[in-house]
Amino acid sequence: MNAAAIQQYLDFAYIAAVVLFILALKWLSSPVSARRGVLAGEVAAGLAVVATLYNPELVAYKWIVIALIIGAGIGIPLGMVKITAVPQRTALSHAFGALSAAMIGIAEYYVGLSRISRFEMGEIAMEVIIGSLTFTGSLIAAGKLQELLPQRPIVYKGQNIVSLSVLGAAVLLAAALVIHPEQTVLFPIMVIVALLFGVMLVTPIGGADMPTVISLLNSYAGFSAALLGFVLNSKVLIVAGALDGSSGFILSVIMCKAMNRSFTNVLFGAFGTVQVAVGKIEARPVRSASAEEAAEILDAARKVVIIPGYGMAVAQAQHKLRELHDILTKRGIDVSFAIHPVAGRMPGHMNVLLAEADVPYDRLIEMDEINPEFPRTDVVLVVGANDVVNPAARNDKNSPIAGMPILNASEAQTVMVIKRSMSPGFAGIDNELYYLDKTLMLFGDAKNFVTSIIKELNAVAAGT
Amino acid sequence: MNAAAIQQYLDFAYIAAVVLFILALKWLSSPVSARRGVLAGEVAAGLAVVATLYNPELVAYKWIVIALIIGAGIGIPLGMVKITAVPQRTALSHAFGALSAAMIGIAEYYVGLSRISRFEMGEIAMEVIIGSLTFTGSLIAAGKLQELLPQRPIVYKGQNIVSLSVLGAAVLLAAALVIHPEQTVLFPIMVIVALLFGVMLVTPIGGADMPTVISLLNSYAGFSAALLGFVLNSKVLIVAGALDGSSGFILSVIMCKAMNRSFTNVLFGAFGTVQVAVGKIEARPVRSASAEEAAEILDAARKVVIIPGYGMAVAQAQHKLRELHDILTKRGIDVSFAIHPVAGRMPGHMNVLLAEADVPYDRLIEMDEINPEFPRTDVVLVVGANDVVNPAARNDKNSPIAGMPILNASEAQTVMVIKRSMSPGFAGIDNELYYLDKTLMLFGDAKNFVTSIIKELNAVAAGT
Amino acid sequence: MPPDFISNLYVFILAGFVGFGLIKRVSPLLHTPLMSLTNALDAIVVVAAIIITGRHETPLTTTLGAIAVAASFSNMVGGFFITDRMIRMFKSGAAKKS
Amino acid sequence: MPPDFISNLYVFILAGFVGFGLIKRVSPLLHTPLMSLTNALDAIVVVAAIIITGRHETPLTTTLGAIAVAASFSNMVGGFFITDRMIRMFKSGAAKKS
Ligand SMILES: NC(=O)c1ccc[n+]([C@@H]2O[C@H](COP(=O)([O-])OP(=O)(O)OC[C@H]3O[C@@H](n4cnc5c(N)ncnc54)[C@H](OP(=O)(O)O)[C@@H]3O)[C@@H](O)[C@H]2O)c1
Ligand SMILES: NC(=O)c1ccc[n+]([C@@H]2O[C@H](COP(=O)([O-])OP(=O)(O)OC[C@H]3O[C@@H](n4cnc5c(N)ncnc54)[C@H](OP(=O)(O)O)[C@@H]3O)[C@@H](O)[C@H]2O)c1
Repeated sequence: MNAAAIQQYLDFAYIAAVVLFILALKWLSSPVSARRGVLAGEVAAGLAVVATLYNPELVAYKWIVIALIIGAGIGIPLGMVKITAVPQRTALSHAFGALSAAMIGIAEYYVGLSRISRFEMGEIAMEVIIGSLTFTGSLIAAGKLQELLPQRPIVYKGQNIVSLSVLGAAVLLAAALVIHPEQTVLFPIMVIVALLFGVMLVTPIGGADMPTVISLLNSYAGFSAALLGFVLNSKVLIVAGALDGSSGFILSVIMCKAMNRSFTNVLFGAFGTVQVAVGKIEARPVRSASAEEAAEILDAARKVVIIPGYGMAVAQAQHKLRELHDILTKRGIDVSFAIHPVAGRMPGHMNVLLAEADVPYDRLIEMDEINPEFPRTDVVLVVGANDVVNPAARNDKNSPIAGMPILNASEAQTVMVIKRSMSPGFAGIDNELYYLDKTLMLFGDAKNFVTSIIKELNAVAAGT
Repeated sequence: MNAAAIQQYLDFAYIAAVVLFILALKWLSSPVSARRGVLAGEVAAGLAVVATLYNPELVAYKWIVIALIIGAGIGIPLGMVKITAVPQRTALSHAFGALSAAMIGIAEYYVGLSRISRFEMGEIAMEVIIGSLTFTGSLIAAGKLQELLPQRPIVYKGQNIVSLSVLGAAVLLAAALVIHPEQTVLFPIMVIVALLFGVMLVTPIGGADMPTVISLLNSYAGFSAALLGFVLNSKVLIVAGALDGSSGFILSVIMCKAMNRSFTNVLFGAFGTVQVAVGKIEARPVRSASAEEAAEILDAARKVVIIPGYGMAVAQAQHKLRELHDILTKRGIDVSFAIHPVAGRMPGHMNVLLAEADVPYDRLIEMDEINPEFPRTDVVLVVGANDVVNPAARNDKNSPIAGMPILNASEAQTVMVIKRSMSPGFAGIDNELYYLDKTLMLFGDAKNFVTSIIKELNAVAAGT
Repeated sequence: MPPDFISNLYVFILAGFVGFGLIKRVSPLLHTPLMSLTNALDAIVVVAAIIITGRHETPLTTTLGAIAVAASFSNMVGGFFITDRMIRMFKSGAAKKS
Repeated sequence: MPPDFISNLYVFILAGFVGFGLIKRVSPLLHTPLMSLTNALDAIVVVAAIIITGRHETPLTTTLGAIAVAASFSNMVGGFFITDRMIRMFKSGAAKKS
């Protein structure tokens, strides 16, 4: 078979892969078909990789095979991390993706040096800059999430100006290269400056803001792959990159909306935002209760809504909550979970954790669907959630979270809140909900407290 | 400016047009943004046409200008037809679109004759065949709908075999041309055979089945434009054709589902289907009522649902129905219209007619939404609808419409049906609904009868 | 296979997915205007017809091209016209009152 | 402008529309798996990395290519693996009982 004929087969294999990619995303839209979606993606990726190995341009396979083995060796353990480590794994994989895209762009520069046009030089420079900054930025993000690096925002005076100058330098170097592509000495400098900018971009951001940053880096990683597709004239890369890029972009937008930040604020400003200083919270009286009282109240209810938040993830309380759900359900009580779109620290965070604990997904109700139910709810049990139930978002126009859509927990008959102290959540502000007459504070670690409630409930059952 | 530079501008203009096309369809999804969608489409089309006039390949403008003027001269009156003539206008425009695609394909054959490859010949032949048969097929459809041609299916023995042979001949001629593109004599023969096939395809089909056929021809017209895009290597044609083609395709599928015909039945079999012979309908007693009685019943109701059907379109009763809606609404009665997806003879037929009569679109309720409301409805007023309320679809497994989703009119307290006689509707079968105890038949032309009801209602008002 | 066939195929497939995704979401309320709008969009073949006509290569191709220009331009003009007319008829209850 | 730039731009724009259309409709339930799946799909850059590595033009490009192969292949393997693991955790109440 001649090279042209093989190329045709390869082209069709890539087209099939593209179709399967699209179907994969389509099927991911619902949990019923999601596994089929993953399968379609796997088939597509396998097809594309195997087809590529037949590419007649390949002359030596040794390094390919070695690299594939190393890649599998890194990838498999990264696929087996605990579900709680998913955020940092995601950040790390963006780093790898961007690294790969940057390396290929760099190689393409040196390969094509003699015949590179200005336009192509521009594409390569853009691609390599985005890839490089996404690489280091994602590494920093992963480090913060894994708590290898300090979570708190690291800031100094004039930071924004310094960072922007560094970005400006990278762009100027790129421009110089477009005019003189043969100035090879500029290229590695540009790469280093871009890598540096990635570090400076993410370092000032607090650990809690990482999810927004991760989604944006996701979108950058995707778009750099698409740009690489332009450089290499590979349509399969363009499509995969565009899909990945738009996915990251949409997730960022969804998070912004659910946090009531403006879109431009995230694209241009979010990086600069420094955690709002925690305002002094005056000590006001709250009603607190014991696990025994909480168990009695739950036992007497007909309709219970559990609102999980970041604290559930910290305490790893999801398994105990599922137990609680099962016990109450068995007693004929209607129990559901209310999921706020940005509860936790990652889009979909609560859903995966609760699914991991075997809570059926039809008990996980989205905000818009559950909000009308609260007036008919006897007991709301807030487990380590704070901002997502803060009525200040509705009532206080000056609050930092004003306008953020929230779960209307305060409309229920009784509200019980499990948290360790009166300290605030991510947004750093006080929560009026805790001071309502209908609210009972259940102070303690989420997992321990839920365990105690379960014990009391079982005791009640044994008693009767 | 040199030709290459101009070509770049043209390319960008076409890309902009493609983006606007997509936005046009996106905005058409809801009545609120639909006008913006039309505007986007207009800008896109204008941009593409004006850009094309700058194409450096053009050497003579005279015929272009003359043809554009003629086109506008035909198009403007065709844009001003009455809303009731929309089905035949649509069929006619498919004919024009297909004609245009076929003409261009034919011209391309003669222009490229000396350097045509087999692959390209195959593309051209396919394109010209589809374009030609769509042209004549759509003309026949338009003629039937405009009642210039007999509406009834024209059939003879062995028809399917003859038709398929004609199609086979066209395909064989195409194959011969692919092998010997220089055999120019075969080309016009192929075109004529394809034109003939279009006629044979649509002639056997009854007028009432035309909407399904129109949607399919819509999809053919779109795909032939996309094929033309492959021939001419024009991506803007490919995109527009693919959008149009998938639109026609989806509308056919929606109609099939709503008529409970299988998809393959439409793609391959629908053309052969002959109207089911009207079974002998035994005369059974029904309760009928006068306009006065109907007015009294409506006046006493709290919730009224009007179900319009093909008969409303025939009688042009939509304006009177809007009047009835207004009068009843003013008396505090809750009035809505239940729209079955295939009520009438065209997808969306009832909606345009009622919108034309100024009924606010939020009173037009889709089948799935209104069906749960019927048990709470006091009076259902069926106006010239028949199959779409026939309970046989649910109860009688042997009925030709078995399994077709219907509006559950029979669940209401009282059912009133305006039609001229006991004769059946499109499917040619009897309707159990008419014989129920709760049903009152209001015999007469829809428009006249509604007018009488309105008169009586006003009399009642004047009387009190 | 012509050199651009593969890239055209990508465009066709992707445009098909876009079309399916969008049109499935068009409200049934607007199915009639949808038909006339896609028709008007499809009339973009007029650009190909203009080029054939204006290249003026043989009397035959110019004639075929001119017919194609007239046919598709009539679709474009008429299609947008009637779509706009129909769309303007759709008013919500709120809009009607104000 | 490279000859294929325009057709690549078409592909990019259309794929972007497809992506937006599809991802907007992914249930929020599955936003975490969505991230890891798109990540795995994006790892398709491995095909470009394989070609760079296998062309074996200079030691530098082979090294860069091999790093890229390892990095993106680890994403591909790990991404599909963890997505599948997460997806399998989602069970409906009905499925759980049976
Ligand atoms: N999901 C995302 O994608 C995303 C991305 C970026 C930002 N965010 C932001 O994150 C916040 C999420 O809201 P949220 O309500 O889930 O969380 P939150 O507002 O951060 O509150 C979490 C609460 O959990 C409590 N907690 C911590 N550890 C606990 C433990 N071991 N046991 C019991 N309670 C514990 C804390 O109170 P104590 O210290 O008193 O225990 C804290 O008040 C929002 O402001 C959102 O905008 C989310
Ligand atoms: N919408 C589409 O896209 C489409 C496409 C293809 C096929 N179809 C088919 O068309 C049918 C549509 O159902 P449908 O219920 O709307 O209509 P239908 O079943 O055809 O019934 C129409 C009824 O209207 C009555 N009628 C006719 N002229 C009238 C007048 N001037 N005044 C009062 N009544 C009049 C007729 O009875 P009298 O003669 O006794 O008056 C007839 O029973 C379905 O079977 C559907 O599958 C629809």
